[in-house]
Amino acid sequence: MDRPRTIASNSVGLSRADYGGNPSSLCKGCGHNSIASQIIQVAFELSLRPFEVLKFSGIGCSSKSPAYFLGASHGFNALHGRMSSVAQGALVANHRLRAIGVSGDGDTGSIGLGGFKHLLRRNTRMVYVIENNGVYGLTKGQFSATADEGLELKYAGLNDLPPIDLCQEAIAAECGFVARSFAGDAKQVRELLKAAFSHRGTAVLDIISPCVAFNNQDDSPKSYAYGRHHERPLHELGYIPLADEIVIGETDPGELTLVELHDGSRLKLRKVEESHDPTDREAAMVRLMQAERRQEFITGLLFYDASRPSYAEAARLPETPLSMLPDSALRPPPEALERTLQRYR
Amino acid sequence: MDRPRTIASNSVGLSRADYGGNPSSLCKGCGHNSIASQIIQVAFELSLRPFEVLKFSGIGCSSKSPAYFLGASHGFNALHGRMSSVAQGALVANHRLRAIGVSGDGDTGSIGLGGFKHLLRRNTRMVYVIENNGVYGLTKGQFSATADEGLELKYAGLNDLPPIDLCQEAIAAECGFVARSFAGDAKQVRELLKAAFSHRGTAVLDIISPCVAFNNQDDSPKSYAYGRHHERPLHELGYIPLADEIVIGETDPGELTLVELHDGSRLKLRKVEESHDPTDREAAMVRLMQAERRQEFITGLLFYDASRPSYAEAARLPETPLSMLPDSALRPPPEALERTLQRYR
Amino acid sequence: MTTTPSHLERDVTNDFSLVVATANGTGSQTANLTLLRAFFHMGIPVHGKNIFPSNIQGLPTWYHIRVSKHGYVARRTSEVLVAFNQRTVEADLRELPSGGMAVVDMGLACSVERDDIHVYRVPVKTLMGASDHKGKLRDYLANMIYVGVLAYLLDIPLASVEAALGAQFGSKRKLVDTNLALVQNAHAWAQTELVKTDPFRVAPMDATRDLLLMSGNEAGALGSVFGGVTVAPWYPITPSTSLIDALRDFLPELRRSEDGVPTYTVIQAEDELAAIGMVVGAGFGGARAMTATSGPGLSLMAEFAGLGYFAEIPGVVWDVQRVGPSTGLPTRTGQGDLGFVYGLGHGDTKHVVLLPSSIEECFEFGWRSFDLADQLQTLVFVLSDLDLGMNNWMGRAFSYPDEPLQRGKVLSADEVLDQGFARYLDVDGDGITYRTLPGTEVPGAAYFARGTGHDAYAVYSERSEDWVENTDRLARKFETARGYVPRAVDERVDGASVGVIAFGSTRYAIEEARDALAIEGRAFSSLRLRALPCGEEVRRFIEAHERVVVIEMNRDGQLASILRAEYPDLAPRVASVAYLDGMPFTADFVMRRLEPFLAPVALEVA
Amino acid sequence: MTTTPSHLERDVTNDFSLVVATANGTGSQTANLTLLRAFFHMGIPVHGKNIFPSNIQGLPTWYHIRVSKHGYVARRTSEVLVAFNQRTVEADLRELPSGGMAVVDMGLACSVERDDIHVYRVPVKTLMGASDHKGKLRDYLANMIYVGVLAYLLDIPLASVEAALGAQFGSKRKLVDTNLALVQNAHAWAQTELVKTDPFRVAPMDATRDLLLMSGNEAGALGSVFGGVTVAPWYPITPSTSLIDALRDFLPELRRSEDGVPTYTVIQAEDELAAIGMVVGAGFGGARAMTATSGPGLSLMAEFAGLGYFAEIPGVVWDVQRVGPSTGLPTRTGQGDLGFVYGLGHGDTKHVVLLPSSIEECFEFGWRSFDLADQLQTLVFVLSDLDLGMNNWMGRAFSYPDEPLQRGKVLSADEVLDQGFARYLDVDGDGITYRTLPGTEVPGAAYFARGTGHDAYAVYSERSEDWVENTDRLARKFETARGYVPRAVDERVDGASVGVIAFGSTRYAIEEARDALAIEGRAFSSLRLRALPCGEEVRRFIEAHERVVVIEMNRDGQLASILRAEYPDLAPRVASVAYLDGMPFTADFVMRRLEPFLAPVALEVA
Ligand SMILES: Cc1ncc(C[n+]2csc(CCOP(=O)(O)OP(=O)(O)O)c2C)c(N)n1
Ligand SMILES: Cc1ncc(C[n+]2csc(CCOP(=O)(O)OP(=O)(O)O)c2C)c(N)n1
Ligand code: SF4
Ligand code: SF4
Ligand SMILES: [Mg+2]
Ligand SMILES: [Mg+2]
Repeated sequence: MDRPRTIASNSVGLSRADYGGNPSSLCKGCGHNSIASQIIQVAFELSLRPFEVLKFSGIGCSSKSPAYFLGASHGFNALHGRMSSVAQGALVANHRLRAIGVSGDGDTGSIGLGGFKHLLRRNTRMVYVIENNGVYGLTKGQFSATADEGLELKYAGLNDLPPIDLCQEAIAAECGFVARSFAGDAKQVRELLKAAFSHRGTAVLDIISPCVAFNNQDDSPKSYAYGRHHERPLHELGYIPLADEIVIGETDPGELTLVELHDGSRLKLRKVEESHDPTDREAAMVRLMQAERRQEFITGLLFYDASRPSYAEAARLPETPLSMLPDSALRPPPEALERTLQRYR
Repeated sequence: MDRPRTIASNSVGLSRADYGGNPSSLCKGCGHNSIASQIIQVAFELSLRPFEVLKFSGIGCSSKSPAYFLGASHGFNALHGRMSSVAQGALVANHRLRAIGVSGDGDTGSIGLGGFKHLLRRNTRMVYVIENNGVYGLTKGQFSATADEGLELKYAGLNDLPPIDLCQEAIAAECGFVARSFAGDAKQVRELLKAAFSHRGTAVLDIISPCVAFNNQDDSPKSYAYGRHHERPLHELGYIPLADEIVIGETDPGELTLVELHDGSRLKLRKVEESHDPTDREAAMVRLMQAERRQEFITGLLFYDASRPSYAEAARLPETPLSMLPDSALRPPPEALERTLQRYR
Repeated sequence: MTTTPSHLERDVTNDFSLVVATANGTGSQTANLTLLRAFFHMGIPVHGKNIFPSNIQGLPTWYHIRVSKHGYVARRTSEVLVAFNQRTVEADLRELPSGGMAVVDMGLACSVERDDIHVYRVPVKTLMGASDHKGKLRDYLANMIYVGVLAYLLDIPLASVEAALGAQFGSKRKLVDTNLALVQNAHAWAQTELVKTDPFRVAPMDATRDLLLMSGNEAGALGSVFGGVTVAPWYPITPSTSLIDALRDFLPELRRSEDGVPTYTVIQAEDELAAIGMVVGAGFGGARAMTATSGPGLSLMAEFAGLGYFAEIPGVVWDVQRVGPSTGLPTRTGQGDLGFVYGLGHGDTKHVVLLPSSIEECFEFGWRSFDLADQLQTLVFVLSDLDLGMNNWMGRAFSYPDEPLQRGKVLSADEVLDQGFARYLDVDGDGITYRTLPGTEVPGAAYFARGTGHDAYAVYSERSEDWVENTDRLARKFETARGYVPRAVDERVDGASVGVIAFGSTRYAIEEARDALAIEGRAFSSLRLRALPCGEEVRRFIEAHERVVVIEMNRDGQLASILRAEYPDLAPRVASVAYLDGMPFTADFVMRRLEPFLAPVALEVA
Repeated sequence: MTTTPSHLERDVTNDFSLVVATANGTGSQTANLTLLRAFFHMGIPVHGKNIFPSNIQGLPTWYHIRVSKHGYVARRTSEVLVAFNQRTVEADLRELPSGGMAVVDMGLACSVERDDIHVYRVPVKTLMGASDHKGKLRDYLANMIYVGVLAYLLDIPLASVEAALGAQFGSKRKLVDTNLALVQNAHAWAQTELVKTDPFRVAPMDATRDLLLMSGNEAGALGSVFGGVTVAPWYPITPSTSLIDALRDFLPELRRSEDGVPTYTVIQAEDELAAIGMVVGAGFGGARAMTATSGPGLSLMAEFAGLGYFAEIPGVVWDVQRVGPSTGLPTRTGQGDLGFVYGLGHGDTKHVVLLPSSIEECFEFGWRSFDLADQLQTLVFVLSDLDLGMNNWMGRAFSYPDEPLQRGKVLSADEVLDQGFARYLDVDGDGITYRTLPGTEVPGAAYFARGTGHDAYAVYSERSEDWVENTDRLARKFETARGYVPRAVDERVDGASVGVIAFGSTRYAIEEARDALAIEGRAFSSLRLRALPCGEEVRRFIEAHERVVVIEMNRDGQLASILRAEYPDLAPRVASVAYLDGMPFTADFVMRRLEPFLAPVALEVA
């Protein structure tokens, strides 16, 4: 992680360093490290208060990385494939906290697929990052469920199974914020992360994050080289915080779309080559299926829809988080017991 | 199960009764019973030899039903949500057998979702029937993951979660045979079952199968009444066995499509209202998403593509099933051991 | 078992067992509960057991009601039969003990002829013909016919039947009336048409005034509500479902803030892996979280159970046991999960397990489990069973918790500032360390929970020393737990050389057997375990007896194994009586199996 | 441990331990294996242990090589150090016992100064400067420098190094040459620049001629190949992954039909639930199926384990143990799953567990497990551990299976016609019933496998009698299993009053300790368990000793608990020595822990 040597502080008086974590034990050059450093940067830029943030992960190289950012936030490094349920539990205990989970493609797409889909159905509010490298890094390079069909790797051999596209999966599961990005595109990762923190429910970021140890050969669609040459952003993104004014730049304003996010902040989408309307669910799905068929590496905000309430909203969780309720709210008085027992006499 | 009193026998010399099973212990009128009886009829009509068929299920009312058909076939009533893996195991042991699995919407869509998706990726050859009633019948009526949003049931209360559409899930997982039907539409169920047995890989049939005990009120989209009034078949189906000649009926031939199935048999699709091309994957997905949005109950063959090899083909399983290999094929000779050990001396 | 056990020969007023045989899904449950409550209303000790199939509609089901002036509630042979199911009528009649009585639906084909029993044939169809109900409702109401006939034959006041119906339908007066009309009608018919020849009858007593009639699952749910449960993720599975159903009934009523906002959330998870995962997440997050499951779900929770133990996360898991291994008999009772749950999870995992035996304990352990989980920072398993959980039992009115909520060692923001914070540092020497909740608004309060090796500061560590220090501390904490969990109930008999150890719902059969044997001069001491790990009192009990017999409802004698491993020096005294056929023990069974261990009745005295 | 244990004082030729400290992912494994094989090639007994982190690149890793003319292979303190890791160089040097020697990369910053050890500083950078390799390859090759320097210092013939490189790279001669050139270069440099002052050296012997050098996971995989495995579904997890890797290496070579078609399939499942599910499905289907996993995966397999037991499905599960509970220490060794796996699954589930201790047994149990699974129609668990599985061990050349494949009681179509078929009927009285395979071409051969209660014909049943009959039969089958599984190895010492019971990879430390203690006159008997359930020989062994000490690598003494529960009458004699810190036992540790149990050395004789 190459931290810019800045001592500037943000609106809650913290410096970028205050969002750092333990030194990374991941491989040098691992995509996950670069994502971790964007998370640090975004938390800093958004002026998150560390104690307001919860971190989650499953098991894998990717899942180790929450130890390497936001060291002043509570976190839970759970079980392989089970980040979803642990996060849901912690976030109903305290739904007022902001949350970011980091999982891997194996963690989410293989062992954790069912849990992932059901998390999205419930729409628990959190940022769900998949550091997608097509392999199981930590167990030394086996193919994961997102590995590209026909890919041949030194250790894993030839992959003859079709990949699972986690963005398609997210859309099918009615997720309202679905984005794909590339660890090599730091700016896009940052803007998407910021927008994701503004989302009402679960925001899924499927970030291609090359594994330099096991899946970085130039012909692999999950490599840096491939990503750099083939990334095709659907639009140029700019996150505009609630307070800021919108500045329309030099380009033809007709080419600019503003997506209003749930908390009132906005995401500026500047058309790059094609027009993609991220609010059209069916179009988003078709675009992803096409990309899969044509082997295109499209990135950006694929789908956005904040109409579904979050779990906390639907369950009408109280203002005060469940974990902070006073004892008096937790235990009804003796009369209530007496009254209830009457029915059983 | 109202068995027609026929003593006719099929081309392998068996009568319909030879495909029966134990008496059903399901509720009278349960959709699952009617599907079981179509399975019996289809097995009879296709002249399957019972010992060539394997049955599977998970746990649930639906999963009990394999006991009620094909009593002369081996079967495995596995664990809740785990039909997929047990079937895959048994079918690599003997990939020459025909296989039919019966699962429920809870079994497949809740606890078994991950396994279901990964079964489809591997494309193990089998007919996968989901008896979809939107509830957990056997545990007395809780909502399953396919329960319709906004539905209110006596026991389960109000469902505020969006349903999982198992056909969309199947298409996203690259399944090559995806159909939806209705237990009340016996003929369609039969034709689809026959076509499914002709498929190369996993064939998914998501059959709406009303639970008369817990989810059959008229306003429920999974009720008989609703199905009868709202079913919207995408086409009229006719299965044509390999040997038979194709007879083009009275309707305008331009309105008829023939889908050649993997084993050479064909499925005749006669247009009903709209034109749906079941070989277009993206169109199928969009049509399903539209139906979901518009609350349409479309049935028929949604998607068909037999280009992907089955697991057995991809894994190049030998002619002789693994379970039938002679000992000599299983244990290499002493020289082979000697040779291998040399490397470790 | 077709003969009445000799030790139970007695006056048959308020002292018999009755069984109603119907088909599942026909709504006979309402009629059965009406009978049960009518007896209870009459002040007679009573208990009902539903023996039902794993099926929604059509398969045979039997409802047993024990009426006992002595207050015994264990299962025993029924002398009174209501035969309303075509599929079982012949077998049911054949099994009736000599001298018994049967109320049989006249519409059933039946070739069994016995002259040693009293048979009353009831023209259900004709009697229903009078009413104008149709279809399912008609089938359902037909069950009221046997209520009416029995009311006449057994001498149940119609006022008690009415009270019982009232208790069931609450404010729905119309339902009460509809049902009551049928009962009265049948009663009237019986009065005119039947000549009572059998000796079975009931008479009012005053033995239920301060008692409740409730199922263990309801009691457990109610206890959880008073324990402050806020998060309840679950996945349906018999026989634990009704615990969550009860929770969902109680919570809206008892646990809303003044402005009507719920102070809880119940989540139907997609499976048990997710249910326990949410419990662990919520426990980490500071909520009081619980789930309920049964064997298959418990198996699926193994990995998370290990995480809960190791990362030290509070949470409560009810395992309402049914018969295993595997899917087994989902609607039959057993105690087969004890050995498995005690060490659930790979590696050296160990859990605190509570063992309720009554609705009072279901209620008490319902709330106390949360306190224990918070105090010990670990998962607490509550092991109930189908018999206790799903059937209706009498119990004393529950005592309101006698101490405030125990939240354990949670540091506030100020305390973190004052004292500093090391998540896994054993400051107090009891193995229990301090924790902070997410959201604690001071720097230094955060930590990273994990299932991997860590040091006292929750930082990842592969050092052997850190591992040993941490797991030794966990072992120390488990020793601390021995002093926290409910003590075993020690009922010594002076001079008894034999002690019986048991837990859970078998207590009723054992107590009944104990009384009977004591009369015969073959008394034994008994110890009812209420939790694992066991406290010192268990060792002392074993030490005080030459022979200790562990009775349990499983095949392999799981508690016996645990005790032998725990007290190797005393293991030779520990004998095992273990049996599992899915049915609750009878006193008779217990007596037969204990006899070989007890001194013969001292004949030389006679 | 910074001093050489006294009992091991000796001539240091061919009798020392060396440790290579590097960073993970730098490719030092090749250099380490080259050293290991070079010693082996010289005919010197040797063993290598890799102590590595749960990380792919960068964290410290240590490779220990024990060189022992006596053939001891247990872990012990290393006197010879190769310090090539900046992060650990100072600690490594500090821990070196007095008199030890160290080869240190001169490029590392290091402030430790000790005059009681022999230090050789090597200019790795300069020596590599001569070569024209770049980047990662360069780092990787730099490890050959210490091979060359050690070759000189310890007196390893370069021919042996060359042979070792040849064994590693096989036909890739170019790689051998590249590496060898660097070794020779470093050797030449050392010869000119270093003055040997330390006493450590090796000299050719003839003690490895008939031996193999292989890891337990490779041996297990090879055994499975000869056991006829046809279906291998798995999910990656350390330390079991390399077993499947080896399987995937061996199978294509050894198990193709004449026309090149594979007679097997290896499936990477989506998780462990699916992996074991496929094993169960394939076992039902008649294939020989296996999977391999470790603790967390084992936990996830609990529900299917119960199904396998109850539906009586053959299959093999390797659990290569690492340190738990929970994710624990994924790259450290332990024996913490024994108690859990023995009863894996809710209800009264019981499993056959094989306990290999050597590569010979990994191979043998590799094939035999399939025979046992088929004969007993049940899942068979093989419990290995990281130390045994992932490290290279010496062993005698494996014996070809001494009996043909045992397929157990499978009825052919003709037999079904002749004899009829009832899936769960105990025809032979041994609890083992007959089965048929799907595809058997006769009516009457089919049955419906299930995890629910059933009668002898596999038909669903909720009858108590059927349940008891079936589960009693399963218990009987488990008794039959006692006679089928590998016997414990009983090594009695005449007159010894103490017996030690152990299993698995701890045997090497125990054997070494036994020899040392025997010399001191404190002999003990030992029993090495090779399977559960135990046979009668275990009872006899315990009976024959006043005190029995169960030594195992876990915290809670799991085997001790099992034996106490199994033999309550003997339980008071069973003491437990249990310890788990992730590192394999040393002989020294074993001696210290056994001492209190052994008679003091008879001083009066002196
Ligand atoms: C239940 C369980 N099974 C298997 C493992 C072993 N395991 C650890 S990480 C991992 C895969 C991680 O892959 P991914 O999520 O893609 O993360 P990456 O390392 O590639 O970032 C596996 C299989 C485990 N820890 N737990
Ligand atoms: C691991 C596990 N969890 C829960 C159950 C309880 N259970 C049995 S069937 C069932 C739901 C069945 O629903 P579905 O698959 O939709 O089948 P249906 O009864 O509706 O046909 C559940 C939750 C179980 N048997 N095993
Ligand atoms: S192995 Fe791959 S995923 Fe893991 S840290 Fe290294 S580069 Fe990253
Ligand atoms: S409960 Fe529902 S799903 Fe089950 S048998 Fe009855 S109608 Fe069918
Ligand atoms: Mg990955
Ligand atoms: Mg259903």
